[in-house]
Amino acid sequence: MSGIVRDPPAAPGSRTRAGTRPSARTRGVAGIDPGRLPGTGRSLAAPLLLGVAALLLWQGAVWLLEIEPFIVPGPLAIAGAFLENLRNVLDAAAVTGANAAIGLVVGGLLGVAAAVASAAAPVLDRLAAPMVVALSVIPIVALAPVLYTMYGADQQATRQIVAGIAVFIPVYVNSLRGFRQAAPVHRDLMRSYAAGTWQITRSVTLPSAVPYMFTGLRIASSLAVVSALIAEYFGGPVGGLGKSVTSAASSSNYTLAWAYVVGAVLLGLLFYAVTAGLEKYFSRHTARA
Amino acid sequence: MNEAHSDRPAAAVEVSGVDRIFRSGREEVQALRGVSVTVAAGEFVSLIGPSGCGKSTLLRLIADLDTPSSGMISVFGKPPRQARLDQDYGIAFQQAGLLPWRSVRGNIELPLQTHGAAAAARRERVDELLAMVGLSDFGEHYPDQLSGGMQQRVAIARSLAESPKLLLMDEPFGALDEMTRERMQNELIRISAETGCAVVFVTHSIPEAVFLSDRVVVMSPRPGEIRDVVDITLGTAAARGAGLREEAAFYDAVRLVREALHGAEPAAVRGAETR
Amino acid sequence: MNEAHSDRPAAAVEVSGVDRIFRSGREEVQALRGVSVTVAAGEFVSLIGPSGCGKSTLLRLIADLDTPSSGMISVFGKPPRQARLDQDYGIAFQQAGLLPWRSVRGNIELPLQTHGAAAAARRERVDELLAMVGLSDFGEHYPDQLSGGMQQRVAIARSLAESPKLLLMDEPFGALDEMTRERMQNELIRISAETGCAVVFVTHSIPEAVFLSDRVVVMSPRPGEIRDVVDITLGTAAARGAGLREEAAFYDAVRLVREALHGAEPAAVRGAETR
Amino acid sequence: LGLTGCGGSGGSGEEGAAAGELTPVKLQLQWFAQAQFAGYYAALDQGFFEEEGLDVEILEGGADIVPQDVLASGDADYAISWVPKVLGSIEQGAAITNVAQIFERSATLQVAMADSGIDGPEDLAGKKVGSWGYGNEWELFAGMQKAGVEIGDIELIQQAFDMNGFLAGDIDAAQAMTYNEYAQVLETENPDTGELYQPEDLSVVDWNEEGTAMLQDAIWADTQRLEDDEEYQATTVAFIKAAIKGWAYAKDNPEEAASIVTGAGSTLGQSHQLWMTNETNKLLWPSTNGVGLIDEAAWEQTVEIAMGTKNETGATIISEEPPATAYTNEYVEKALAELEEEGVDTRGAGYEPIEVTLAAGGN
Amino acid sequence: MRMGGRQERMRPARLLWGLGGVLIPVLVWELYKALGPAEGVSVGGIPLLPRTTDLAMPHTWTMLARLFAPESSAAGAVPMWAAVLQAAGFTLAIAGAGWLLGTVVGLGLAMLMQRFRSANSAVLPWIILSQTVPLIAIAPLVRRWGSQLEFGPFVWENWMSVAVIAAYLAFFPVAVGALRGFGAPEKAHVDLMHTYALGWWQTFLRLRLPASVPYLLPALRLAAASAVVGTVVAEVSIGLRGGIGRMIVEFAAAAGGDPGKPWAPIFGAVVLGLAAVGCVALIGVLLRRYRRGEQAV
Ligand SMILES: Nc1ncnc2c1ncn2[C@@H]1O[C@H](COP(=O)(O)OP(=O)(O)OP(=O)(O)O)[C@@H](O)[C@H]1O
Ligand SMILES: Nc1ncnc2c1ncn2[C@@H]1O[C@H](COP(=O)(O)OP(=O)(O)OP(=O)(O)O)[C@@H](O)[C@H]1O
Ligand SMILES: Cc1ncc(C[n+]2csc(CCO)c2C)c(N)n1
Ligand SMILES: [Mg+2]
Ligand SMILES: [Mg+2]
Repeated sequence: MSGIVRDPPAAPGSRTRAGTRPSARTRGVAGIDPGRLPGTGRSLAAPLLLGVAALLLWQGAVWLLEIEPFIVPGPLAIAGAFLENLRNVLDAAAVTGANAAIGLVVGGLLGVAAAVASAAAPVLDRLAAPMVVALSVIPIVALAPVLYTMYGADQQATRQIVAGIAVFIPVYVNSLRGFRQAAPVHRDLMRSYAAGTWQITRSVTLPSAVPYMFTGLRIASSLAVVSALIAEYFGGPVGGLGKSVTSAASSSNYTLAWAYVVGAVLLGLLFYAVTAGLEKYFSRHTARA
Repeated sequence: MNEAHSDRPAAAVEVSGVDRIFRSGREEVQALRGVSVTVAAGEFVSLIGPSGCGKSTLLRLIADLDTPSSGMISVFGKPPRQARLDQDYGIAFQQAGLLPWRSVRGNIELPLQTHGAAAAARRERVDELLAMVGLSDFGEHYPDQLSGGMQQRVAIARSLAESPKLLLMDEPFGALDEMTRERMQNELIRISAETGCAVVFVTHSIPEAVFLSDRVVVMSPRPGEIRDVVDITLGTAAARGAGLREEAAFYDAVRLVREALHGAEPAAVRGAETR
Repeated sequence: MNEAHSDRPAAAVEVSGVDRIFRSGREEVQALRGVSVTVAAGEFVSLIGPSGCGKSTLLRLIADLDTPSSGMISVFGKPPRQARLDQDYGIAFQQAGLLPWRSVRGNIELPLQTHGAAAAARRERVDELLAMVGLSDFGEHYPDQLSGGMQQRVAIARSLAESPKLLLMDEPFGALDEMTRERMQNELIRISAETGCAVVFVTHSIPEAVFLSDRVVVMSPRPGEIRDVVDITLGTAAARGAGLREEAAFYDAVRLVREALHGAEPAAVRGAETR
Repeated sequence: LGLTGCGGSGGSGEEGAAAGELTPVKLQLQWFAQAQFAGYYAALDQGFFEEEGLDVEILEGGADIVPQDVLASGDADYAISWVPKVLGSIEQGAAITNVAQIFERSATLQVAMADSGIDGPEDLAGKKVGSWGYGNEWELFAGMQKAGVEIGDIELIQQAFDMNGFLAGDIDAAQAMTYNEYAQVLETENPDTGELYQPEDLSVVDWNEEGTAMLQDAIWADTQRLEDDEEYQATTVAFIKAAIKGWAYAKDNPEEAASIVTGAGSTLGQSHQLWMTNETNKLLWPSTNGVGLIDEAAWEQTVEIAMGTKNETGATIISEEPPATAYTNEYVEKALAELEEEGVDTRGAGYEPIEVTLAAGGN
Repeated sequence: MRMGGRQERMRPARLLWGLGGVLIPVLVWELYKALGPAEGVSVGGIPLLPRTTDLAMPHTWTMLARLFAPESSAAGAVPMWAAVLQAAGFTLAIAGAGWLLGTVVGLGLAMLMQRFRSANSAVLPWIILSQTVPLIAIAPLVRRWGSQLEFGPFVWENWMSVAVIAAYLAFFPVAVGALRGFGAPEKAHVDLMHTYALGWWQTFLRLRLPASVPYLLPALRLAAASAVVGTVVAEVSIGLRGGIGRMIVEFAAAAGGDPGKPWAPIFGAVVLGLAAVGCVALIGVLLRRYRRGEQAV
């Protein structure tokens, strides 16, 4: 039940017990691991081509059908607005990005800490299960208004908390899974060394869980941005991408609104890329061994 | 019990009348029944038996990774727990069980580090061990950069790190292909001779058990009992070369173990067999 | 090529001068070099060799799961692709590879179903096959309710579903423990004798290869070449009982294969071995 | 693409009322159903639209619904929106026209606690000032600018759908509509007194008094269709007529109007709804020249502020004068004339608001 | 992930634990409210713990009591809980439609990507990118585009726009999960299908689809939660009447005078999310057979 926000089952290696033959691995399975996706320039060409094609189609439609900008602006116009308002977009992105980053870090740390606690004391896990499920299904919009009241409408904190909650769930769930993932053989080994609980935690449990934590963090990364952004919708100090999008849209300046949306997309991608990179770095050995 | 043995040199392992019953929910599984066996210091003993007969369970009891339901175990005259705390044994499993985020050196170092050995001493000991398993050039590699056989050698080096007088090995070569496996067997013979430690070795393979051991303990299907103990008289470990595998004495021993293993049971398929 | 053979009974498998080179990025791996081998109808041939020597690759080429870089392969005088489309062979892998969501019956039925056999005919054939592998009572069980040996028997039944005249097996008993393994070998001997199909059998185990085969093809390390072909003269398959494993002739054959396998290569550890 | 919206399909003009063949009309509001739109709901409920030969469907708004865009893209026939918001849209290319300025006065306040020391816009400097954004902020900015307070001098806070930020002290001066948020405060218990907040507890900045009021709720129509489509022109007059009748009904029967709105699906509490009806009435009545007639001076003031007031990013609502098509009194004059003929009071000279007592929580 | 018989048997115990998990937060809430400072706890200007005023943190019994009071003072008003449940049901229905649409689209995309490797690498980054576009930017667009649609008797309704927006969030986990699941069969199984001379479609039906179930179920669960979030946001965004989203906004305004009121739709949202996830769990039970692999191997 607590696996609501879980990434599909783990990377290769954890499933098969006998799958240690090199030949069984070199061939790999068909399909991809989205976790390792927007890696480096491996196959940037194809998605870029598709993107360019889509943009051309869009721009063509805007031209040919003479669509008014207040219905759908064309990509060229959006790009123009983006460049023209670069300062404002960057300022807004900085506000939203900072909130998302703080939410990501704090929510991530708390998620890991809670997972450590739950792994150490399964009682906690069972007690937390209903809360975790509730938090994971509750729409942010439902929480944001009461959170503003609880923490103060003049604070960025509420947005950070909203982002933090969104981050907490996947990080907690994945980390907990990671802590349970520590191979029994490794636990036995440490026990045979007469190692203490802390030594076992430090040498085996934590490192085994690290890739899982980062998987959770990657899933959470764009959630953090989107959540921080939606929270702006419900209050807090003025500034930020969400407020800018709605503000521009409410005066029908959709070109500008989409310029801010582009900012949001780039910010989301940045967060995703950074966490995906971290994930890749931290699972460079574990993924294969 | 330990007192009784204190005046003569303690056996490496002494197991007497051990039962192990697993309870999970309503079910009860008797894994071991009345198992008694003694491993002398420096002796190489293999445990062989059908899958699920309790070989691993017995090994885990000796290593104090599990406790018997009844019966007594002593390791070098001490309770297993004390032996574990004193690091009297090293252990290796079927899966090499290396920590993938540590280099080869880091893995071998692990037990030393856990016990707070100084960095310099650790370094020296690891170099020694790397040389012993022929991996001096691979200290900085990571497990995923090694072949299965090399990983298993690292695991053996790790189990030897504290210079234990007892080595516990649970199918350490089970995942290797036959050629690598034979090579590893040769190495193990050499190492156990060099270090003079006693070995309790779990395996499925009759030729492997015969090639390596001074004695082969044959176990019956669950509930695991000791069905027979076959003494192997193929000469000292140091004298066993690769050529041994082609000698008639070797084949005779293999046949003896096979017969002990298959026992009274007919070789035909048991249709109702389930896990 | 097929024409050349059309007037005499086609061999089950004919491989001549086959190379297989894998390219991945800039790297090139030559898995097979100039491999030629013929398997007569009804013949039991084992492939043995060190890990990575191309045994599986060769089997996959025959099964048309892969295509040779150069050279020719024919199966019953046809190109492998045609043989595959005609369902001329059955295949079994190391992992039993049963679909966990299908019952034993469902698994065995699978090839029949995909080729549109009528339900009644399917039922009958599956009953027959279940009886053949001694699992008549287990048709409605699911794979996870079976032991490894039973699963492997289901896989064999499945590979026999279409009554192929050729069975391709890639280490089918690799994951089993020794006792179960020996039992499965006895069964396979019986089944192959009963159905009269040719078998190409990949294994790592010398005794297994010797026990089962009419001929053992020994391959060299990568790039895989055929180093030797050992004829085993232990009598017809039907005549091979469990007792055979204890006979001197058996040990002689084992030694022959071992020598062929280890060849000129020293038995010492190659320190620089990597994957 | 675009098959809807061409509303006046087979209508038989203004005379067709009796014939039963009604012209379908969609009206897009700028928020959920509430007494702010009481006149339209009353007109619907009382059959005024039907009398004019119209079959009106009222489309509620939402947080991201921009009524003028719904109108401009042809998904509605008329829309209710604030003039300054629409001026921006017009500059972005939305071809729509103000055909009736329903609200004569602005309802936007900036509310502070009486003891906060905020008595006018000049006191806002250094304070935490709330605003909803969404184009609701321009009067505030204009008032501040007029009083010499720059946006950089205040801490601008995005206000939520509630007044909690103000009540909790996070916002020193909060934006409030007389008819809604101001009442929300008065429905809340004052922790100091244990009673509901009283008007004396609050200090209110009214933009009407500060001279930076902008025109609010107006009926907007499609410019192109007004030019090309005679039927639409007739429908527009009919629509304005019925709407004004509805508002007159709300003036005379505030209780009934409030319950009509509640019946239309508003979940606001009873006393709150009545308060809103009453306050909204005050925005129309008494009317200087007849409800809906666009006052040139007020329009000019709105446009001037729209061109001269900068927001936090330094942008103004519009950069040039709106086109002449941005408003017209042609239709509302016709409507008023016809109403006069029918004896409907379109000025409400003797209008007296009622007294509404707010209950806790607006219930 | 594993749901062996062991867990099945533990149900009653799990329920008890769950109850504890509900009671403890209630206790913590009241305890903190009783002991915590009214202005909350801030460190260096950063608020760490919330305010404890009745406005910020109403008593749990205030919230509970509000649920049993009538929704409004109007004559004939239903109790709050009934109104909330009705709204939750309304939202659930739309979320269900969105979930269904998202699942179909997600599965379709995953099939496309599984079938054509080039499609895979070209499409996947865009799928990831799509989720970084804020919903609030899309909601009005969807409504506007939707309202342009009209074929014959079919008229686009606002609730359909909401469902489409929900689908926009829901399709993502399904696409990623299904893609992974379709790639999950072991090589040996794929080879086996090849030796049976089966085409892509047959292989898909007999192997990839059933093999993907263990991957698909968590994805569907996540999609259900996302669909609920999407529906609620979209309800606010385009102002659809009848659901929880609109109720949240409308009731927020009453917070000052009626502090328990805004919490009612929040509980509704939780119930709604749990119901959605529960429905997917039901699917999991129906597909039990295809989850044997989780225990076997
Ligand atoms: N923790 C446990 N709980 C319950 N049953 C257990 C546990 N550990 C082992 N068993 C059971 O005890 C029996 C002996 O297991 P054990 O692992 O010792 O066998 P083994 O001889 O090592 O088999 P293999 O050759 O397959 O490794 C088996 O039936 C096993 O299922
Ligand atoms: N698809 C592939 N791409 C690249 N290299 C491959 C591929 N398949 C096999 N190889 C390489 O070809 C060589 C032969 O592989 P193969 O699996 O046939 O060996 P094998 O004899 O079956 O080994 P094992 O006994 O371990 O199963 C190996 O070096 C392997 O790494
Ligand atoms: C996102 C958003 N938040 C708050 C309001 C509140 N508000 C400000 S003016 C106004 C007019 C109609 O009452 C209303 C409701 C809004 N409109 N949109
Ligand atoms: Mg074991
Ligand atoms: Mg192979």
